[in-house]
Parts: sequence; structure tokens; C-alpha cells
Amino acid sequence: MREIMYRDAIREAMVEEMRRDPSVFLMGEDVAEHGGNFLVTTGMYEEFGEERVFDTPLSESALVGAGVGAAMMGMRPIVEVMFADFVTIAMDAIANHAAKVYYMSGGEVTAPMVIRLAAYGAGRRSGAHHSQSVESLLTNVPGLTIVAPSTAYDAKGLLKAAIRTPNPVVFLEHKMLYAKKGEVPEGEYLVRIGVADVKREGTNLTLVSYGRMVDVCLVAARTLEKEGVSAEVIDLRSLQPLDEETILASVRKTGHLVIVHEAPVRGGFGGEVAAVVAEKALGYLDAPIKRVGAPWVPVPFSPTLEDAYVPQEADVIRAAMAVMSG
Amino acid sequence: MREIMYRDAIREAMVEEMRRDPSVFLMGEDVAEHGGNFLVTTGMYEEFGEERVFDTPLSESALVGAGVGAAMMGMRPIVEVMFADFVTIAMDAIANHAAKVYYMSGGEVTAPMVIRLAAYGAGRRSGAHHSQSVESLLTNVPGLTIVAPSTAYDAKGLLKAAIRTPNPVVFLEHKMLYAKKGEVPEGEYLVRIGVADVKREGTNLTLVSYGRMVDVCLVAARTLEKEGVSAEVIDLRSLQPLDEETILASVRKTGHLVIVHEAPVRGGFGGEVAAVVAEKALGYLDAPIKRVGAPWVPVPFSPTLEDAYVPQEADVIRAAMAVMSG
Amino acid sequence: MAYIEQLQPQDLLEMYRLLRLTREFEDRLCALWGHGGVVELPHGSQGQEAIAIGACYGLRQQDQVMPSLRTRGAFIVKGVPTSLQMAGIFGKATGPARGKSTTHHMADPEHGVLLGTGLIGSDIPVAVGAALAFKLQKKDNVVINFFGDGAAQRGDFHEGLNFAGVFKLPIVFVLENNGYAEYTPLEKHFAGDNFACRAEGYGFPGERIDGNNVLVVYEAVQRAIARARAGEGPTLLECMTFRYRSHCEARAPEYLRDPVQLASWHEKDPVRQFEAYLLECGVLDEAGMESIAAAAQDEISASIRFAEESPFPPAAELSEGAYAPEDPALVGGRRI
Amino acid sequence: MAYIEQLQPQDLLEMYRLLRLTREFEDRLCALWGHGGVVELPHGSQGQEAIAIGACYGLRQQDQVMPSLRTRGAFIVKGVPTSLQMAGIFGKATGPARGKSTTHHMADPEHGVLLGTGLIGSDIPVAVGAALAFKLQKKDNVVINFFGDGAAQRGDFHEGLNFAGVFKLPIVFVLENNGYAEYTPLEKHFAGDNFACRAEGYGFPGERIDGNNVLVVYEAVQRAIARARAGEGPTLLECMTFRYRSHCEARAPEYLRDPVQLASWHEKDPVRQFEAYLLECGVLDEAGMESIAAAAQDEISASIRFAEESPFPPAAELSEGAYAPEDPALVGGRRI
Ligand SMILES: Cc1ncc(C[n+]2csc(CCOP(=O)(O)OP(=O)(O)O)c2C)c(N)n1
Ligand SMILES: Cc1ncc(C[n+]2csc(CCOP(=O)(O)OP(=O)(O)O)c2C)c(N)n1
Ligand SMILES: [Mg+2]
Ligand SMILES: [Mg+2]
Repeated sequence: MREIMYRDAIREAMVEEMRRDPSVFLMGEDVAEHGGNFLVTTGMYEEFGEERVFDTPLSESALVGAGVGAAMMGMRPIVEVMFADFVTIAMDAIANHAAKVYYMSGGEVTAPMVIRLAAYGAGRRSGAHHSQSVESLLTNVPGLTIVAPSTAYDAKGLLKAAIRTPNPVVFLEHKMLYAKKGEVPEGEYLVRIGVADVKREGTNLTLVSYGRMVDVCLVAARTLEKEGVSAEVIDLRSLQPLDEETILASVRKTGHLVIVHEAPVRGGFGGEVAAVVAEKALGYLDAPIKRVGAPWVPVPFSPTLEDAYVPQEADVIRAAMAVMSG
Repeated sequence: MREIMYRDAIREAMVEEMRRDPSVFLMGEDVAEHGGNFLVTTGMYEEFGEERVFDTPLSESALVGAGVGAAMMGMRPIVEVMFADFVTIAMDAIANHAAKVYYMSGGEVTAPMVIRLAAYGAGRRSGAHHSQSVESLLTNVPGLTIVAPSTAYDAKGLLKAAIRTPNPVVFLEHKMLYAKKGEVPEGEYLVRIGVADVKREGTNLTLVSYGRMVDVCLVAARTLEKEGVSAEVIDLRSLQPLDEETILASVRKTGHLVIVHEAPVRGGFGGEVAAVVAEKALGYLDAPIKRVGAPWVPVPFSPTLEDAYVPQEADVIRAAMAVMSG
Repeated sequence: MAYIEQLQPQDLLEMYRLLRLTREFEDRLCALWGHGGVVELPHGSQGQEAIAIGACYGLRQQDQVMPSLRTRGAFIVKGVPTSLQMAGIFGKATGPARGKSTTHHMADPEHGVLLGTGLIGSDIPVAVGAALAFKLQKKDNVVINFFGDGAAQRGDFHEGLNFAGVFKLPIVFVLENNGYAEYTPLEKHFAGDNFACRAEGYGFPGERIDGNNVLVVYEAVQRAIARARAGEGPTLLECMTFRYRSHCEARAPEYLRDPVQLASWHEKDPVRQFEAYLLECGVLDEAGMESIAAAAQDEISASIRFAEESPFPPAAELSEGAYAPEDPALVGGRRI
Repeated sequence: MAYIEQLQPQDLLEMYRLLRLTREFEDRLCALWGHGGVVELPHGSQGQEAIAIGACYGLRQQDQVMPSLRTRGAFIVKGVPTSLQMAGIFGKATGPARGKSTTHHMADPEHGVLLGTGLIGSDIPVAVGAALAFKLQKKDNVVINFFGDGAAQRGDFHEGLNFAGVFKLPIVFVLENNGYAEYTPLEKHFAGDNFACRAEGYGFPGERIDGNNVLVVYEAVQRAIARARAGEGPTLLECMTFRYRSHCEARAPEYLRDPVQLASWHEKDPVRQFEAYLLECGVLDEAGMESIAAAAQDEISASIRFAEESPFPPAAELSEGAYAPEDPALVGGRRI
């Protein structure tokens, strides 16, 4: 099958949905002529024109806030936040407005919009303010839907589904995945939000992950195979809703769990996954649950430091071996 | 011993520290002549004058951001955010600036400040935007220190410690605790940040909580006693740093754990506590870990709905019984 | 004054009725506070009613209003039943969102009221987004966004107005300058001479007007609306006014304020002022005045009765409605 | 022009040296990009150097600057060694924070440089807070806060300037208007005529000036600083300029820009302009010019060598320094 990059898959999803539905439009900083710093929106302005693909002032709060207002009035905005780190200045529009529209209006108003938190994560020497994994700033906010695809295929299918849902969706795009290639069908398909993907079957260890760390887990799993550990790798794909059943089924089978994400461990989403298992599959655990994540520091700039910051295959293997021998 | 209200204890801590250290000052909205909507800062303007206790424009981002700048230049600001829900518009100054100052400056600059997220939590018919428990928006941010006292005694001792630390501290004040009375010594004392408090000793169930829910757990514990369940109640007091040892020691003793907080369960801090136990004391657990928290909705306004929203003694008991029989 | 000249006597009488009804609503509500029943803390708009009535009179149903914390009149002019508002204030199931949200920031798509927020000023970009939708949909509807002098210090005021200016959106920003942000007087949160001048920094006109004269407000807003419908962009109108009550009913009207200043504004009362004008030009007589007043009293009495007799929402409804129903083909998994 | 008249020939020569050194730094850095070594993506300030040099020349060590993404000259005038900056750009342990942060937003308390942020505009309230500290400490130091036209659309610009105006803080806001926010031209993110007028809405003076004339900038900033030190409050200076390079080195200078416009600005080059002036008034001669140029070349060459030869920070340093050392009597527990 045709292989395209993650960034191209995201664009394809937006383009297909904009052709299908005139109420869908894209706004953000430098998304039009420029096509985005990561080439995600290249060519969209040329196809749809400045009424449906346009640049906004350097005003993230107004960007997302205006998206909410437009969504409440029947449009289906896709708003791109250039770097996910900037979510801190759009938090109110996301957490206090978009997320609460349906409930506070007693179901009379919806806010169907997709907030693309672009280029999250470390790896490009971008410093503390252009490299963060921000999902936990949002995972305790009722009303939100949060997805974080790890492949081009999922990126396209999940984004198309996200654009069609009547609720606000936060779409997390890891900057180190943009150039990653993967098989993506030409035409129409959807990936269900809230359904995890078992990327690799295994019998005695479950590795739960999402975003960029999925590939790290897959590499680790191959190495672990040589050590006699058969690791099952689960890509959550969505954090809200969460596919508890897939996680629990795997843990009931393997009895061992390691959760891996790029965000720092303390207060990270891994805690939620561990808690779900500790409540609903505790009896099946043959060993303590381990979490792998970044150290408790901001993302450093220098290559030697940043490379050490990002969880590596070795970290996953170390945790896995500890769990298997524990 | 003398009994005073939680709000008075907070004020006393600020007053004592301001008398002790001229670099400490207080700014916020209506904290001066008005003395705050919850009477926390009453009289401070009169004692310290407008140079050390002053009102700011309705600009939370500038309020906290200016606090960071003043702290970097040798002051020790206490900034009051009138309602914790407004943290969404001050997130950037807290999470992207204050939290990162020391690391990004290679230890050359500090940001010693206290951000008082006032009047958090439900219970006063204030609606979705004046009733939230916002701690999980901040618990995954390295560089922050986060405390949430449940008693007047802890409020005073923790706030005094917070004002003296060289790092930024987020101080969470539950609106329903402001009028709660407790024994508070007249003079100088400190409560160590990062140390939990065993509020009640027990032998076969551990209830971990913080903030307003501590009292709910204590009431539930008394009822459970009658059911033959001896519940130990732990008040975390600080979420960052976290007193893992106290939690683990208790669970190793009781073998049963229920975590209780007012915030919604999914993505809440309870997940972190569960994960710590599932990693470090799994072998001691005789039953699944249960979490009690608010349902997955914004905080509703109507009394019947809001009362049902806040976790009650009955919810804790239900979870406790399930754990004890599980 | 082009627009007010087109107003017919029945328009003037209707404006007067709306002013009286709004005043009646607020006075009765404030009187009830503390005597049981009223759950939502009142933030009375008495003294400022001319702004909401003048700005909203004559709006289309599809035109949207984003009220401030002190724009009761906007709900009333837009046709949100006073009984629904009162029931919401009582926290009843017959109120907005069946009690899930306060009426302060209630949504009413049927009457063109946008869902607001408890975060003062954060509603501005959202209102701007509604205007953006109108532009993209090529509809000539407008949005009227009300907010106070305190809200004008929020970053969202700046980002929202600049955004609206850049895209020439059909929106009118109505700034209710009552000289206070809660208990903080204007001079302590603003060093400028006026707010109207800020519009220049966004590339559209700004004007300071008398917010206590309903016809002055009507004229200015109608002019701004014409601009907006014609695709010429936003306008900022700074309406000078004063509130009689304290920020909210938790305090007395004189609390931290100068009684003399308070009294001086009562002289400029928007209802009495308009009343005198109507009596003078013979559009209204004592009898008509009385019957309008009586009708307002009856309506509010009925609304209060409705609110009192309505049931509270059953606790079971708490956990419903955080998400709009989703196609299972699109979304699975567990929310919690 | 009161202030520039007090400048001595050696001041003028020093300003020229600083301009040349800054230009040299930027040109050499941009030339190195892509050829290994340079880790931090360059955001060249070529064409805008007069703003930083003119604004910072003559500042006290205790005066604080909060640079923008394009204020290399501010670091240089304030005395941050070019070797330290270059080492930081190379990601070396000899750079700011031993490689933990980029140099874009580096802190240097010793030289009076405030820690910035990668979030454009968010530094404004922080700079205002530094000025607040000076006021509370009764020091007559000032803060110079640099930012661009794009940053001026952030809510933090509004909240920060209003806050500074209300408290009459000792700060000078230097807006570098280069007509672009990344690749978005001014007319697409701003509908106003100028930014200077926004100051009126905050109650302090604003002025638009020629940002390519170092003496014009110096004069205006000195006047603003005098105001600030005298406790009269902030000033907003909109400096008109243009950048020769693209937003960053990821694109060519002409990318999405008009070559003619680009060329026209080269005519107004701040370095050449000042050079011509100095030659004309005899403060500088060809020989002096050459030696200053040569010295600048040598310094940057040495800085690059220093950066190249410096070690990267050991990975072990990664996890150190998220918190300042705390008294165990105050803080216990586990961070992680
Ligand atoms: C973001 C935010 N900050 C603070 C508050 C608390 N608060 C509610 S109303 C108010 C004053 C608003 O003043 P203004 O905008 O002038 O409106 P007015 O009450 O005078 O009509 C404040 C500070 C809030 N609700 N939201
Ligand atoms: C809050 C935020 N939004 C967007 C960006 C991405 N970004 C970096 S520089 C820039 C443009 C800044 O324009 P301006 O303020 O005019 O400064 P200039 O680059 O022109 O000197 C943008 C959008 C950012 N770093 N921070
Ligand atoms: Mg006001
Ligand atoms: Mg610019």
C-alpha cells in the first residue's frame, strides 16, 4: 500500500473533510501561504482559499476562543496551535469553555471543533518551551476528548473521526513523528476514537504507551523477545475516552505491566492507567506496575541532555526486566 | 489551645511572614481595602499599607507573571488568584515561567513566590467556573511545589514554609474550609512541605486524601469502625513533593487502599497515588485499589446536583466496603 | 440622530416597558436574596439598564448577544422568559440547562444568547468567534458583546478586539464602564483617560457615550450594527454608567463607595430619565405608566411563583450531558 | 536632541563597534547554520541592530533588559560575552545554564538580563514584574522590554502594559516593528495604523520612531528612561525596522517577501547609515573602521572556536537543578 508521512496523513484528513463538509475550516498561525512550520498544511490554502484556510494574529487565546464561538454557531473549526507548549495560553478556551459548552447549555449547544496541539514533545533541540508533552494538563477535564496518534494511518483516521464528532477534540501531534512514513489508504476510512491498538501480541508482559513512545516500546519488545520476554505492545491512541478493556484484557493475560510515556512520570497519564489496572485487574498482576517517563525536570536544550531526557529503549527494557524478575 | 478559622490561619501566616521579611508582599484582585471575597486578607492593607498589600487590575496573567518577575528580582510575592478556576488564564506564568526559572537559568535565578489559588472546590452554588478542583492541571509540571492544607493548623504552618522556600509554591485553599475552625498556636511554627499527616491510625484500611475530602474520610472512618473496619486516614497535605513513605508504610500495614479526592476520578491525582502503591507496595495489597472522586462532568450549579457532585461519606464507605470484601 | 427618529411611539413605549421590567426583576430579586429561594448570588444591574435595552432593542432573533454579568436587560429584550431566568436563579429544573449552570452565563440559542463564562473577559474571543461564523456563513447577522471596565483589562479583551478588527467581523463591543471592578475603583485598575481610544489600536472606531440614556445607546449601537452588517467591521462603545447596588448582594450599596457619588447617579436614573422624556413628549401618560409598572410587577410576581413552585432537578441528572451523543462508529472506549 | 548631544566621540565609536560586532555575530552564525556545530536555530537580527544598541547603550549594570527573539545586540551591549552566547548556541556546557536552556531566552543576572520565555509575549508581564520590584525596593533602576509586532497581539502585551501604567512602573517597552510575525505580514495581523497609539489606552506616552537610526533610538529611549527613573512611569516606543533574513534560517530571506521591499531596507541599513554619519562628521576614518571591523571578526572567530572546542554537558547533569536547594526543615518528601 501507499506510504506517506504522518504530516501528510494529517493534511489528507483535513483536506478530505473540508471537501466533504463546507462547515469545516482551518485557522492558525502561518497555516495558510506558509503551510505551517512542519509542512502539515502545505497546499491547503491554495485549494480552499483564504476563507477556509487562514492565518490569525499571534493570539492563541483568541484563536481557540474564536474557534469555540464559531463552533457554537454551526461551524466545525480546526484550530492549529503551532506548538503544544502554547496550550498554557489557550487553556481557558479549552478547559473552561469548549469542554463545558454542552453540559452548561443543557445540551442545547455543541462545540464541534478540533484543537490541533501541534509539534509536541522533545527531540529537536527546541528548548523547554517548544518540547513538552502536555497531555496531563488536559486529562482531568470532563468534556474533552483527547487523541494522540502514533502512526500516519491512525493520524488520518482519528483526525477524520475527530472532525466529525459533535464534541471538542484535542489532537496531539508529536513533532518527531511528522516525517515518519506509514501505510495509508488513498480513500475514506475512519479510526474509532477511544479504541486502543494492540501493535504487537505478547504473552507475558504488557507495554502500554501512546504517541512517540509506541515505537520505542516496539523496538524494546523485539529486544525483549531475545531475552525470552514476550511483550504485548498497546498503543492507547486515545487518552479520553480510554480503552480500559484492551488494557485489562492484556494484563489479565500477561500479568505484567509497564507504562511508557514521554511526559515526566509524577502526575503523568501513566498513573491513570496504573490505577485502572490496580482497581480492575489487580489479582492478575504477578509483579509491581512500573512506569517509564521523563525525569522531573523541564525539557533541556543541549543535545546530550535532551537525548538523555527522552525515554529510550534501554529504559523500557530495564523496567521490563525489573517487572519480569519482580 | 486557641481555635481560629482556616481563613484566619492563612492571614496569620502572611502577616507573620510580612513582619519578619520586608521582601514579602501581597497582591491580587480586591485583596486590599476589601480584604478579599472570603475575608482572608482582611486588615492586612491596614497594617502594611498599599506598598505591600495592593489590588491589581483584572488581569490574572499579568498578576502571576509580574509576581514571577518580582520574585526573580529578589522579592517574595504572594499572589492571590481569587478563584482557583482562573488558573487557566495564569497557566503560562505558572507552568512555563515560574516552574522553569531555576532550571533554565542553570541555578542563577530563583522565583520564590507563593501562588494562592483561592476558593477552589465545590459547595457554594458558584457554578462550573468558580468551583473546580484544579490540582491536576499542575501536578505534572516539574519545578512546582503544590500544597493543599485541610486544617487551619496546616494552613498556617505550610503557608509560612511556602513563603520561605526559594521555589514557587502553589497553595490550594478550599472554599468550604475557610470557615472551619481548628487549634492554631499563637506564635511561630512551621509545617514541613512534603510530609503527610496520619490523621487517624487504623489497622486494616488506608484512606488517602487531601483538602476538603480529609474530613469526609474521617467521618467515614468513624462509621467504618462500627462496621469493624479500622481505617487509617492520611492527609497528604502536599501533592508535590509527595510523601510516598507514609502512604506505603500505611498500605503495607493495612493491605487495603481507597484514595479520595473531590476532583473527577479520570486523570485525577488519585491515579498517581495508586501508581506509586502499585509499584512499591503491590505485594502488600489484599484487594484492588479504589478511587473516589467527582463524576465526569463540570461542576453543576443547582443545589441538588452540586450536592450529588461532591463525594460524600457514603461514597467513601461504599468504596471501603467493596475493598474490604474484595 | 438617524435611527431614533425612525422609532415609533410604540417602540418608545416598548423600550420603557423593557426598562421597567428589567428594573422590577432586579429589585425584586435583590429583595428576595437572603430570604430563601434565591440560590444564585445576585449581581444587580440597577442603574445600568439603559445599556442593555438600548443596545438590544430591535435586534434580529438570529443576532447573538454575549451578556456581561450585569446585562439582565439583554436576556429580557432577546426574549428569554423572566420565568425561566428566575427559575434558574432558584436553581430549579425549569431554569436554563435544567439547573446545570447559573443564569449569569446561560445559553439560549433559540433567542440568540451565547453561552458565556464565569471568567470575566474570556467570553470576548468566543463572541468574536460567533461573529467569525457569521462572516464565513455570509450572513449579515451581528453579535453584541457586553462587558465591563474590569473585563477590558483582560488579555482576552485585547486579543478578541484585535482579532475582530483584523477580520472586520460583524460585532459591537459594548463596554459598560460603571467605574468599578468588584470593589476596585477605575483609577486603581486603569491609568488611561478613556477606553474608547483603545479601538484605534485595533483599527476600528471607538466612542464614549452616555450609558444612562437609552436613546443615546440605541442610536450609537444601531450605527455600529449598520457598519457591521455592511461588512465594515467592529465598533467599541464605552457606555458611562454606575451601578446602584454593590458588586453583588453580599455587600451594601455604599460599601467602599462614596454615598454622594451614588446619590448623584440616582439623579441620572435611566428609567426615570426616559420616563420624564416620554411624559414630556406625550408618548406616555400617568395612566399608561401605571399600567406598564403594574404589568411588570405581575410578570415578575408570576415568575417568582413559577420559580418557587418548580422542582429541583433530580440528582440523577447530574452525570448526564457532558458530551453530545456520538456516533458509535466514531467514538468508543470509556469516558470514566 | 538633548541626550545624543552629550555623547562623546568615544561613545559614538563604541556604539559603532557594538553595531559591527552584533552584525558580525549574526552573519557568521547564519553562515555556520547547516554546516554543523550550530544547534540553536538562528533567528537573525540583521537589519534591526540599531534598536538593541541604541536602547541599551549607557544602561546601568543593574538595569534589566528582557530581550526579544531578535535582540542579539541587547546581550552584547549588556556585556554577555559573545563566547558564552556562541557556546550556548552550540549547546555546549560553557553556554548559558550549562546547556539547559537556549540562548534565545537566557538569563544573566550578573549583566542584568532577565530570563525570557519561548512563548512570544509572555515575557512582558515578567519584565513588568521586575520593574515592580524596583519600585517596591525604591531603586531607580529601569527595565527595557523588547518585543515584536507579533508579540504586541498577545493578551500579555495588554495586561502587562496596563499593569505597568496603573502602577507607573520604571519600564520602557521597545516594540520592534519589522512588519512580520514569522511569515505573516503586518496587514494580516493588525488593522490599526500604528502601535504607538495603544499607549494612550494605558495612560502613558507612545511614539513611533525610526528603528534603523541608532541615535534616534538612543535619544528616545534615554528620554523614556529619564521618565522612568523619575517615577513618571512607562513609555512605549514603536521602532520601525525590517529583518534581512527570514524569520529563521529554515527559509531564505526572500521567502514570502517582496525582494524590492527587502532591497529598499538594505538602503537604510543601520550599520552603514551610522558609519556614513561617523565618517562624515570625522569621528571615524577608514583606518578606524577597518580596525573595528577586524576586531569584531577576531572576537567572533574566537567565540566560534571557543564554542567548537567546548564540551557538551554530561548527560548526568540533566536531572539536576529543577529546584533551588531547600532547607530540609521546610521541605521533605519526594519530588519523584
Ligand atoms: C477572570 C476573572 N477574574 C476575576 C473574577 C472575579 N470577578 C467577578 S466580576 C469582577 C469585576 C468585573 O468588573 P467589570 O468587568 O467592570 O464588570 P462589573 O461587575 O463592573 O459590571 C471580578 C473581578 C472573575 N469572575 N473572572
Ligand atoms: C505564544 C507563541 N506563539 C507563537 C510562537 C511561534 N513564533 C515564534 S516567533 C513568532 C513571530 C514573532 O513575531 P514578532 O513578535 O513580530 O517578532 P519578530 O520575529 O518579527 O522579531 C511566532 C509566531 C511562539 N514562540 N509563542
Ligand atoms: Mg465595572
Ligand atoms: Mg515582527
